[in-house]
Amino acid sequence: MADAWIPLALTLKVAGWATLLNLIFGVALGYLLARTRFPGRDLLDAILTLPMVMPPTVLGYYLLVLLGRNGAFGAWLQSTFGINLIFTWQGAVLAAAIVAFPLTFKSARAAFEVVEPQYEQAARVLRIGEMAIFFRVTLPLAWRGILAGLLLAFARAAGEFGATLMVAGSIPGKTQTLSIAVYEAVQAGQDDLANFLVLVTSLTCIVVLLVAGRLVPGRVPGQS
Amino acid sequence: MADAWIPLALTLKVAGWATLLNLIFGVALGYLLARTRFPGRDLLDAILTLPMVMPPTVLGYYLLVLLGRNGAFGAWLQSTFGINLIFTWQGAVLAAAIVAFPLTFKSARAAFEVVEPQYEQAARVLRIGEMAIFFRVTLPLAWRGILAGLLLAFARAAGEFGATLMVAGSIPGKTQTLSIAVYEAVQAGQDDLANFLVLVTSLTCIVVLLVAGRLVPGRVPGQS
Amino acid sequence: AELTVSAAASLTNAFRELAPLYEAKHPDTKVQLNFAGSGALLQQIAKGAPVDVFASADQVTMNQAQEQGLIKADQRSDFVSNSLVVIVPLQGSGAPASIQDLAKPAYERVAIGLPASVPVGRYTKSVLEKAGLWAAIEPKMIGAQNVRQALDYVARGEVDAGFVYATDAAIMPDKVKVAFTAPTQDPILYPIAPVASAANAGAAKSFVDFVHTDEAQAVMAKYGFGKP
Amino acid sequence: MIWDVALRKRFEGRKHSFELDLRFQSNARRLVLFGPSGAGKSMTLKMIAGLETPDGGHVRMNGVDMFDRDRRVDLSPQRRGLAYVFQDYALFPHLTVIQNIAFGLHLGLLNPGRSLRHEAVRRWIQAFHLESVANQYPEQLSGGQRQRTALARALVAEPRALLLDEPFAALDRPLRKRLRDELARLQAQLDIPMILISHDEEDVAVLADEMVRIEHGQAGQASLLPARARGGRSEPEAVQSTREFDWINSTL
Amino acid sequence: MIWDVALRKRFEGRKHSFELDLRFQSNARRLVLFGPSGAGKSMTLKMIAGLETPDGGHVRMNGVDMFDRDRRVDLSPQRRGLAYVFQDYALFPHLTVIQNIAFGLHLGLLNPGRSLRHEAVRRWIQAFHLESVANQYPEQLSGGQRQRTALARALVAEPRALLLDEPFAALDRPLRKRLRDELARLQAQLDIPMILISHDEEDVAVLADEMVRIEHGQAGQASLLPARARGGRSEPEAVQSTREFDWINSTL
Ligand SMILES: Nc1ncnc2c1ncn2[C@@H]1O[C@H](COP(=O)(O)OP(=O)(O)OP(=O)(O)O)[C@@H](O)[C@H]1O
Ligand SMILES: Nc1ncnc2c1ncn2[C@@H]1O[C@H](COP(=O)(O)OP(=O)(O)OP(=O)(O)O)[C@@H](O)[C@H]1O
Ligand code: MOO
Ligand SMILES: [Mg+2]
Ligand SMILES: [Mg+2]
Repeated sequence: MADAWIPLALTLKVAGWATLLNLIFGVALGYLLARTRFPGRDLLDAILTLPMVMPPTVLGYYLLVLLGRNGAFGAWLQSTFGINLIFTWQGAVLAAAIVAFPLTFKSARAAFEVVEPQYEQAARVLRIGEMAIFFRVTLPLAWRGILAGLLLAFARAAGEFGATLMVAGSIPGKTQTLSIAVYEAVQAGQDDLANFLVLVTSLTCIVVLLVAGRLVPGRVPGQS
Repeated sequence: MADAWIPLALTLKVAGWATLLNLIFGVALGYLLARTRFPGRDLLDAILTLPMVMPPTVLGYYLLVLLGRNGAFGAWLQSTFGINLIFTWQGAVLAAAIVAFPLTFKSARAAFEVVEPQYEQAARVLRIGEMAIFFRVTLPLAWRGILAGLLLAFARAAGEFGATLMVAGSIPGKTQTLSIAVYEAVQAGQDDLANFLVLVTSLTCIVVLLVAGRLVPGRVPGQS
Repeated sequence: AELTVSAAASLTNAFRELAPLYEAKHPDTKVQLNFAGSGALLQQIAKGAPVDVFASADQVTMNQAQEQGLIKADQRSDFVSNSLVVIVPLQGSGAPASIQDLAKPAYERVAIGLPASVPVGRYTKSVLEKAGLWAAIEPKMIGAQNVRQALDYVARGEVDAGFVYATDAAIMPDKVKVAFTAPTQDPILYPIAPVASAANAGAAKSFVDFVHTDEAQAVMAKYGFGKP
Repeated sequence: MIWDVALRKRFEGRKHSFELDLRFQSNARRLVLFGPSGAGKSMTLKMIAGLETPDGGHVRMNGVDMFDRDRRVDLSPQRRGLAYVFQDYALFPHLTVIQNIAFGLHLGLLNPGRSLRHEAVRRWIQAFHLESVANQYPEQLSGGQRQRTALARALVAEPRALLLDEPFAALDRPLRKRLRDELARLQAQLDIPMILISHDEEDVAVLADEMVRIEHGQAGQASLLPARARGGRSEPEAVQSTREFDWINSTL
Repeated sequence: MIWDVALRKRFEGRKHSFELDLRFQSNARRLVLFGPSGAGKSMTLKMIAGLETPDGGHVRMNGVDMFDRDRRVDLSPQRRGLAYVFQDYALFPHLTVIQNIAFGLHLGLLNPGRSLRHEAVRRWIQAFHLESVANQYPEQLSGGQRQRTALARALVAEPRALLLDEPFAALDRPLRKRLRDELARLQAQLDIPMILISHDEEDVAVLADEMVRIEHGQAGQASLLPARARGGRSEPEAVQSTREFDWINSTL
């Protein structure tokens, strides 16, 4: 049962990278849609939410079509950089990141929308550039909502197995994450192993969620 | 291909009810955790997020263990109310609601946390009861964030198939949702049918998300 | 070198035991096992996953692979057989004596792998169709995503009967009992073949040969598989 | 005794802490809290209204216990029924001016509609010159319009007493005079006690019977102001009569 | 000409709309915008600072175009470099008093730390008596403390000009006098133009060279105030000399 360690480490690596990708793209797109108006904005929003609606296996299938050696993007990656994502942990990261993306994106957009524009104006007249305003005013004020989305994304990425299984396969030690291991244990009728792995998954995620929640200050000290 | 209609209707029914359950419980628990302090609050928060971390099939398996004819809760339901949830669309609702629950809960908590307590105080001195304050002040001010969470929950519920399939079985016309149908088509290598069903799913969800987004007023008229 | 073997989910337990045996014989080769439903495995290979050996649970999937030129057809072989059985919960009252009994009202729910995507469902459907019972049984069908889900349903007593492989029934002798074996039109034979694009063609061929050895067959037999 | 107040409360800041410990009694129907910035005036008013819980002490109004640490009495803000005008208005951002003002008149689970239904709301909107912005949201109001809306919202509910935290600060002079007179008249009509925080000597001159001086979290006893006719007095006279407050200039 | 301002802007409300259309020129280093609540004073100041975009017109300072609709000039607020004190403070809620004040001194992507590093910040904290709350967050401040922090934040960056929207409204009288004097002294030191919105006649008396009267979205030409000595004058005299503003009483 010490075997749990390797898939656990892999799961944390995959979910961590997926969350990082989410942080970058989810926050950027959430900000874009919260702060700019353009025709088709709502449509874009709905489209960016679609990965949530697809059964992960189906999503994984389309990713496979796209990223495979014979897929449009995969062929380009292969010929240009010699990179192949199928059956690699990087592929798992990509699958998990896409599945979890709407979580960060939607939370970030909602969080940015409730930031009072007046605070940004106050920074503007203090001669702070737009980029610095984003990092020093907007982002900190929206951070709580974004963090909630990121934690969900982490959890979702850690629990993902449908799309991951399709893209990365289930190779022990290489691409077999904890949730795929759980799935296989349940499938194999190994109830004890399944229960044990579920316990490991749950405890790990509880610890990660608790620690992440601690790292962030409350909205203001002195507030409950 | 007109076959898509029955699973589509079923999907909307299941996702709709699951979202409703989420609205009630997610908002209530989100409010509770945002506004009260008690030992173990953060732990409870992490535990309520766990359904997100579990592979849906595994979650479905545990639901089956709990709700089945021979399960602890299922046996009680059966003997007390004569209710059996396994292999019914109500069971599918429950599975989808649980899978999607963390989405609403987390968003609601984050949204409630950024509502200025001063607005509630202003209502209090106007002699408005706590319940009315919740519905007239707190909820409207938190609504944007909650709605973002609810839309995600709807999408997730509509796309869910691992846990749903486990709990509800895939009984055509009764519990076979669109995403199960898509899954089967993909698995069976029926690419054309799969693509068609994915299109139906996507369009439906885009329409639902767009309409829901419209129903809610922006934070204040005159704001972008 | 690494040898990646994509094997049908129902081979999980047996192949996990086989791999170390093969590695012991070929110390310079590391076997990487990749399990999923046969359909998913085929799609992965078709889209360029770096797989060396493909072991499917049914002929239909392997035929598709062969048509698409994904495997080395000349090295394809059937390496084990399985049988379709009807199982009922162990504590249940009585058991059906024949396939006709399943049409009786006593059997309200029958777990069957989804015929469109799960090989065991495909076999089940053809057996029932041949017996003229498909129309009667289909309304009672509880679809399962794979064979193990059907097994779970029966083991937990959620359904009155289910169609699974003999190898699956053997996993839970304390929860399910085999009522009878359902004779399939064609024998259930598991095919194996090296993948055409295998990076490690030599090892792929040697693994395929290995599963036919007595040593490997003994392991397979332990998990309920028969000789081809 | 209309007001019998004794309050203790400690705030722990990061490096400094603030301690409030004061008591005063007053029979004045029109009481003003007066003192330098950061002295604890707003805090005191909030504890009277039940919006902050004191660490100890009591709040009694007309002999009724609203808060008493020792007797474990702590009425909710709702049951105290004291209207409060916040220093920074606290208008509901999701409601129009009309809805904000009508807020306290609807007790159900739904907010008042956007149309003008209540006679009282109409009256206050007129009195405060808010007709032209009646359907706008707080964000679309000028500072003065916001404060007038907050004032109207507090008054429309006909509260048991009126607590006002610098209600005229953002108003221009003529409007301030007009609202002050309006308030004085209302005061006479409704016959309810009022506590007002103000830095403005003219407010004190026109609206106060007694004054409590708060400094560094402590209060002097309420001091009766020189007897005077309520209501209309000419301005220069008022300015004159507040010269007595020049003590403040020497305290800071 | 220091200020050459012409502005047009229309706001569409739900039922009513507000239209601003004014122009004024002034060579006064110390200019006050004066007028009734809701007249468009804050709006005007925001358009000068570049925080609202006018529908038409121009904003010129010392002959430099900051905005000109016809010539398609529209400098960003950053490039205008005009400090602004907001009517409702707009302090950053996630930063302490020290961090708020030091905000404009750090140009990088990170906020200033919680410790007192800058001499200028220390000076303003002392001048505004904010030592005891230097490490508190805006939510933990009294109304006056908030406004002093906002004032310090605007001043510390040594801006090209100073725009103040009712900077003293929430202050008590002695503090107001002290800050007003401080500001007048600073004004003389820094030698930068200042525009101030105020309802307070004493502000006008002490701080203004000229006054622009804004009403219903329109401005009269800047009117020179009677020549006077800058800075220290005794109070009663100041009150006296502002009697000229009694026109306001008759306009409302
Ligand atoms: N977004 C908006 N939509 C409609 N009307 C608006 C909007 N913003 C401001 N107004 C209106 O513009 C007018 C001018 O507002 P402004 O804030 O400039 O007034 P002000 O002169 O500063 O008043 P005060 O002294 O009360 O602060 C007000 O009548 C206000 O209702
Ligand atoms: N949560 C808190 N933590 C620490 N100190 C606080 C907190 N809330 C308020 N204070 C301090 O309590 C003191 C009293 O504040 P209060 O708002 O009552 O002042 P005030 O007399 O109303 O002043 P002003 O006239 O400026 O509005 C202030 O010094 C303030 O810094
Ligand atoms: O082993 Mo299978 O491919 O799930 O029938
Ligand atoms: Mg105060
Ligand atoms: Mg204004």
